[in-house]
Amino acid sequence: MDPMTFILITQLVHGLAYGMLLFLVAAGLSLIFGMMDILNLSHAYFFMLAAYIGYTIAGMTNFWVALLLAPLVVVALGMVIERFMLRKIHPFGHIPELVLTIGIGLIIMEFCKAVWGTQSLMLQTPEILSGLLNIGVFRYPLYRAFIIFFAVAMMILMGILFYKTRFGTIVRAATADADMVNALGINVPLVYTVFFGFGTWLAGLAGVVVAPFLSVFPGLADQVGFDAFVVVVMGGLGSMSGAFVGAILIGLLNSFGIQFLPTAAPLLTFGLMALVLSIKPTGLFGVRQ
Amino acid sequence: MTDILETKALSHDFSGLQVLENINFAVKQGERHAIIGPNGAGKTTFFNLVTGVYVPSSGKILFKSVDITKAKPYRLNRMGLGRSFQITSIFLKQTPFQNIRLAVLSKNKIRFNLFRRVDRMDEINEQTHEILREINLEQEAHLETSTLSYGKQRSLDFGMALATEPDLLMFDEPTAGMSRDESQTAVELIRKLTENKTMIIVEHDMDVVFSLADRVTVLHHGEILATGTPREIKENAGVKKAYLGETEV
Amino acid sequence: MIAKKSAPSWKQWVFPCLVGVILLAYPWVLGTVYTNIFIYFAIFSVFAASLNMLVSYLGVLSFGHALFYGGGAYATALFLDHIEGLGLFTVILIGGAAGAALGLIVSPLLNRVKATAFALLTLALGQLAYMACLKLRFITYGEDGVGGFPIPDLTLPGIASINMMTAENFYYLAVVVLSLCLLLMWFLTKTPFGSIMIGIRDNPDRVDFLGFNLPMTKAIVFVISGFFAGIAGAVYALFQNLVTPDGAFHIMTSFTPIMMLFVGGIGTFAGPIVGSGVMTIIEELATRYTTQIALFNGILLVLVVMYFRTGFVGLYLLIREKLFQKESS
Amino acid sequence: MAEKKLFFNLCLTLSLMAALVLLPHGGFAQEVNSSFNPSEMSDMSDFDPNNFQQPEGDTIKLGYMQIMSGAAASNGELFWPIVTWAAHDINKRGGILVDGKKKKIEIVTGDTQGKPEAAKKETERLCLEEKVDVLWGTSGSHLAKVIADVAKKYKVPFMNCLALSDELMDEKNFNRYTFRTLSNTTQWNMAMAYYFSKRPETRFSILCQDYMYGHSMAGAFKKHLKKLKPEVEFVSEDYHQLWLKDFAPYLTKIMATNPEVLYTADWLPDGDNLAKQVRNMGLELPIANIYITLRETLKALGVDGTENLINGYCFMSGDTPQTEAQAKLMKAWHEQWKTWKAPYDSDTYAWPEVVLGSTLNDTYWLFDVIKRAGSTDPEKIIEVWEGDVFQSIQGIRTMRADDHQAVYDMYISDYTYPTKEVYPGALYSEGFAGPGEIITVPQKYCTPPVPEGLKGRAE
Repeated sequence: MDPMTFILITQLVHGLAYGMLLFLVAAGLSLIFGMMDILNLSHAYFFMLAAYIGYTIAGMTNFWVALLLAPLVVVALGMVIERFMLRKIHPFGHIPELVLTIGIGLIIMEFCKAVWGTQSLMLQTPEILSGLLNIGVFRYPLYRAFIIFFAVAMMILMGILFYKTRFGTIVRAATADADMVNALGINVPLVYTVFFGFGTWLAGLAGVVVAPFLSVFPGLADQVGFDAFVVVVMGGLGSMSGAFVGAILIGLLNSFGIQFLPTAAPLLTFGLMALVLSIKPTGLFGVRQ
Repeated sequence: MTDILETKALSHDFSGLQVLENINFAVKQGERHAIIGPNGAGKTTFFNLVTGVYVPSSGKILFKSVDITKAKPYRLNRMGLGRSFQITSIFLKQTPFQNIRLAVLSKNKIRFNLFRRVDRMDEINEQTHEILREINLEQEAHLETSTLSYGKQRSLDFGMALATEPDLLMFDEPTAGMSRDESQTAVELIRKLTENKTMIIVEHDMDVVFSLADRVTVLHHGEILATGTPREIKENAGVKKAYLGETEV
Repeated sequence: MIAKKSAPSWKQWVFPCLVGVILLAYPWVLGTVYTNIFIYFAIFSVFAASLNMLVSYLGVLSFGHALFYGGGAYATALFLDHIEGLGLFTVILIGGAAGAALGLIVSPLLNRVKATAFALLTLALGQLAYMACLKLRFITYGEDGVGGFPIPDLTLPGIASINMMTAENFYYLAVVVLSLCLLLMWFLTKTPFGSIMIGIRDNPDRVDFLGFNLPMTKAIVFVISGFFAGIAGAVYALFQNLVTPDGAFHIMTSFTPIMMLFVGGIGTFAGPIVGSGVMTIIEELATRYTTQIALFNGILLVLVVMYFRTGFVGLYLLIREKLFQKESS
Repeated sequence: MAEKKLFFNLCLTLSLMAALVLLPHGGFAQEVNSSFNPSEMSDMSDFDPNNFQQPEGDTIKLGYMQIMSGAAASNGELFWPIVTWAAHDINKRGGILVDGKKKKIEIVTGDTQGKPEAAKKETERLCLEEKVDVLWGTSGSHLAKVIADVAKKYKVPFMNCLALSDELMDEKNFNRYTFRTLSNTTQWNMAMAYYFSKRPETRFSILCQDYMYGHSMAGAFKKHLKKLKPEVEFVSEDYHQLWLKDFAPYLTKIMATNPEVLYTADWLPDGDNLAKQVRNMGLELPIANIYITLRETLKALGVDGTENLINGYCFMSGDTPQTEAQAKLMKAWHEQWKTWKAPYDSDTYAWPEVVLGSTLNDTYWLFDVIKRAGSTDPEKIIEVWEGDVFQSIQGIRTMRADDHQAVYDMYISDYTYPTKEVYPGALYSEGFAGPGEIITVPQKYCTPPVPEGLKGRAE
């Protein structure tokens, strides 16, 4: 394989790996907006909280237990917040919701600092996932391959959940017309709460997955959160395929940008987002504002 | 008398679904014209095409002989086309006085004045009070609009449409959702307000139409079924069949 | 809403005079530290009030208002850095003009979106400005920012030349300039244009059909809001003698006035000013006793949104009403 | 007075010149004005950074300017045990005799929040309201600049022991109240360049943060290495966004150029993430760095990942105490550390090493200067500190009188495993590599000239 082809393939896979990681964070954000019309600005903080909790659990047991348990903790928190806070202020429009979720984000950040301190923490890569994956001449870090695999597995799971289960049918119906579903005797508020929990669960998973990859520190939410926002806004709020395409696009833009246009790389992301929004304010796949 | 509003071969469809087809329609200066038709006949679509909410798929709309097919709402208003809204469209958090005053400001072409206090523009305030008198809302002038009864809110809606002193006033189902009594009052108010004015009213309620209009056009399945005086329409067999036939079901 | 016409009495002059005396005496009574804190408060009052024009009068929330504020700050700093002999008021107006120009540039974009999409687009534009500011090192000097530029004296021709490097002198300048801004913004809400803005918040479609050009009207509001944010930025630049990307364009610079607005009370004119005051006091107290300022801010935001959506101004009105009722019964 | 000062400076200059001529390699003892000797240290067994006992009454006030809140609050936390340790020690010794009275040291915190405007506000508060006698700080060159400006305005001595940008002390920004005890960008890179001029590698890749600091660090390294080793090749040079998430695209790009050494000046969290992701990619090459020293990260990298880290911070290392004094301090700290509660129970604080050791050294120097000045009068402090030669536990430090820049030998180490015992029963690290053999870069190879405009300023 000539070196350029090798570089192109590697950058492609890098872009996919990072894009899929972003997708895990962004999917929950986008889903919650699509169904409940809430832009949860504290989403990235749930993600960070899960990373911290995952760090602690992994320290006591192992990575896999952390991956199972830590997201559940943030799910519980997310459901409580939806039930007792967001639901109460939903009638007052989107501005109070945005501000409330900023407030919740700040509180979560301070909570993390109080519990885990301010220093960077780093989770060891689980033994089984460290090292390199060898495919012929192509060697690739196993953990990055795991991220891609894991995110794809999550996507398939989501697909089954939405299109093959009763919960999925209700969710899709409620997204289209909440009043109608309500009239059918389904407890829509409960569906909302469970669904909000599901969205934060995805963020939680991403948080644990990211811990062996990036330092866990109080700025982690901002660090990854911005990219996740760009993804959902560009892909179209509320659209699952939008979140997927947006995430992959940002991932590829990042890796190829660094390879070929290094000085402009960080500007590319936000520039592209502003461009997409000014041409199609609802994002690439968005249907409603 | 000249035609103030004219449509030529006006057609509209929503992603393939034909709603209006080849409408040739005209309203003369000084005429009170009603458009009626059963549900789904295309009345509201027609109304929205004329008032610039939608752009028609094909055909032309002329207002005072000027092509307004693609004109934006604010332009139409400046040209002298006033409208009331089917769903009451007023500023609920403000007082009736402020509501009407906004319309009066527009009539006086005060749009980007950043240099005077509006409270001190005596002429504007005087005109506003005048209109409030006409629509019988003087008593409630400084209450919050959301606290008013539905009938009064509708009156305010008419008042705002009137305040810009349009050459053509358009009402979209003005009595929808009103009780018999309220409806009666509203019709009286419209009759009073549109004295010697040109008006188009889209209405479902036959009684309202026949007591208000000089001429009536009947829409059915997106096409014009008949046009004539209320008496002619009442006696038109086709209309009876189309209209009553469906309403009875 | 018409002002009650009562006979002019000495009573109505008591409050403004009292405020005037307090403002005049403030730096001499409380010293440099509190004088500077007051200048911060004043700058952020204007910044938050300029944001309030969008939130309370157009009904949209901007997450990137730092774009205008930072634009004004950088314009002022760069002009002073490169061009000698500019007057004090000239550079402040340059800051305002930069904010207004940015408002004009982004208005076609902003006009296309509303609600959440508006918030996100402004967020994106704000971040774009932040990134660009870091990247365009040859103009902005990157992370380190523009600093150490000469601060012009305030020259009143034939009367005096006042050095603006001392906290007390600068205080009076800031108070005058910023009060003037607030006064202008307040006046604006009372003009015919102000009534149109309020109309847009309540029912944009109707405003459109009353014959007002909606995009044009909104664009003018963006320009005006940008102008005042730019002035706030300009005064900030002069005050700090240093403008950095973090101070000017960082996302927190956009969030701070939002918090102030909510804490003070959305939908009122006094809201941003009261909010700025409350937040400044809280920050001052918090920094002295704890490092968890963000925790206080977060809890405050949650409490305000959950229980006092009308903010401190609303709370005050409520209490006054309650007390008034007691008196009358 | 002036005569005395002139005489003093003349003596100093002469002794300095003599030192430079006679003892260029720092191998011999230089004539010093004072020293920090851990043998004189108090019994520190009651020291607890979570519960620092502020003295009452008439005190010497030290303004601790740091980022205490926000996402970068780790900076404020990190150095708190350092200043409180030194203050506690001095206070237990009875304080410092100033202006005829023994005074203890009180620490007042100023939170810069990582923002220039907050830094300015807090420095003003500390200077005017708290009336601090000296300022201590701070992380971030742009913040240090603000503090230095305010310090100058209110004539408060400011010890900059953390911000290393050259520009802070150049002709434009110099002020006589600010003293920098930390090596600057040029010193650090001259030392690194000297170190690499002795090593065989010739192909270097540069990956730094994309802002002023990253660019000036890389620029200085390139310039000085090229001078010492003309055959060197910089095969790639990239600058990444702050707080970068995914380093892999850069690493693939770098790998394609086949470098022998990766140079980075990244600080946290970028430095940690970079190191981690470099090793994850299967890259074994040496990483020349300044801030990849956090134990938490080193632990996660493991032995394989940490060998071949080349750290150039002016540190004292845990595993090879150069003197008995150093070992004594190490032991006292490490034993005491075991009793500390969160957040100071973390491995980060296990030893007074790297940046912690360096600032601890500087803090003792500051207190020693105040002691010798016998006053908190800024003019007297300046008089003592300008041209001072101080025997620290990491060698001799000289405060250049003209530009207030401390100059000294620098130490660079290639990390190896296993590490030695610091004192019986205490390994420097387990599970990851630490400083191995320490290369001393003599002062003369890592000392830039005084900026042109400041030459002769102090005379």
